[in-house]
Amino acid sequence: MTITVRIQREDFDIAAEVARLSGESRDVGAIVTFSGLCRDEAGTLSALELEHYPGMAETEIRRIAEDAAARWPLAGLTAIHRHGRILPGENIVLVVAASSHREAAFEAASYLMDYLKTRAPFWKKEVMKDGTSGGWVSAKDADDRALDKWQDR
Amino acid sequence: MTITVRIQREDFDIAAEVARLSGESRDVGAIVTFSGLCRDEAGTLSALELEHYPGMAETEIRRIAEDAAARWPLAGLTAIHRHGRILPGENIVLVVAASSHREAAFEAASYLMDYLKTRAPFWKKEVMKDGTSGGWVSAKDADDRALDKWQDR
Amino acid sequence: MKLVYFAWVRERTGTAEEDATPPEGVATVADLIAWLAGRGPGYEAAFAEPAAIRVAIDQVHVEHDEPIAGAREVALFPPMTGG
Amino acid sequence: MKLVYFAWVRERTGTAEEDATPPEGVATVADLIAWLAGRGPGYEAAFAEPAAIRVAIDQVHVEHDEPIAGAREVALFPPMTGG
Repeated sequence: MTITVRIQREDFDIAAEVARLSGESRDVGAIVTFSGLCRDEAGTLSALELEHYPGMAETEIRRIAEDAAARWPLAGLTAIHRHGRILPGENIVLVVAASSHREAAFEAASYLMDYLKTRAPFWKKEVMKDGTSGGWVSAKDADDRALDKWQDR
Repeated sequence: MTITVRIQREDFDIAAEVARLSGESRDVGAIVTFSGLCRDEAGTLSALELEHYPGMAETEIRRIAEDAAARWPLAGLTAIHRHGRILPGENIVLVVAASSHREAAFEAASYLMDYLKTRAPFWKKEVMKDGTSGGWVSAKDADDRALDKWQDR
Repeated sequence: MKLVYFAWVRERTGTAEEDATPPEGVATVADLIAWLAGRGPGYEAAFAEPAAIRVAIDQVHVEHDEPIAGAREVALFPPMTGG
Repeated sequence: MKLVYFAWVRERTGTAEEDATPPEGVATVADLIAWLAGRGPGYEAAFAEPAAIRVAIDQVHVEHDEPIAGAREVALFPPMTGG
């Protein structure tokens, strides 16, 4: 079971990350990926500026990944989160979960994303097309509620 | 909303399929992929022979994809299923779901896989390393039960 | 009507597809399976356990109580194992 | 101890990090936030709503009742919006 966490400015390569996990073990039958992309907010957004807490960002995501690995039988789990300036249509985050069974791969990827959204120290600021700052993105109650479904299981 | 279904012998390119859906709309914030791979069954499996019902295979998967598109707000949904001889470690099936929101993308991909497993007319036969036929893979009760979770929602 | 067989149903009947004209009284899928089981040893082996047989009429899944009248193509096969 | 600020907390305090020696009696995270709020207009704006502030001590999330004794680095920031 290999956990990989990377915090980087550069884009990532989904196919390469999937290939790396599928090569981990010949017992991998299911690989789920989640890619989070920057939306253009109905054409008004010019870019997102993603700030993070260096050191803690990686440590916290690794801790969440270890929790996921303890809950589901996984062959590998990868999380890559970008920081810096990100344009509409570009990637922000990638999670890849590999397992023998599809349910474990789906659930681990979903769990990692739900916790990453609310626990990983990243903050998004909007830069609008009209040159103004759209301000800091507010945390969503829906993201907090998304954690509830993992509590009783 | 674009539904793409392909039944083919050749392998598929996850990155290309993801890029195609992320280009569908600037409102795509979440893309989930599921890849199903051929496991080597503890080193005993030489290959799978995947038989399908031409015509119905595509029609039935498209019908399942349309059900998913009616249940969740999606920007695109792609399903590719291979047939013919498939070696351990190779891809069998790919599902890609794109949405504004991550929960819709996760659930639509999971739903499509659960129904595809039990409703799409494909059959797997095992070819063992010792040259014998391992016989036809049996349908799993767990796959039938996986459908139950979508019934009451 | 055209009958098509897949996986071990195809292997046991020894044919992938054939034309057939079931006699009068063969009204439903269940009737068809019972009639096919009587057509010889391979068919008997293929259809010995009717509950294990899945059926599609004109490429749409149906239950065993479905009438076969008007069917152009009836497919008979084991539970599916794709994905 | 070292204090680090992110996002609008950083913008309002006007600094990304600083060394600070809170006076005796500042025992918990809540005490620290109240003390910081009194250090000037930028700090007042940053810490006017203590409930909106998330805190990590030595890079581990903590609640506002957590003692700060022994902390090397205390980070103060808004609710996270990554992913």
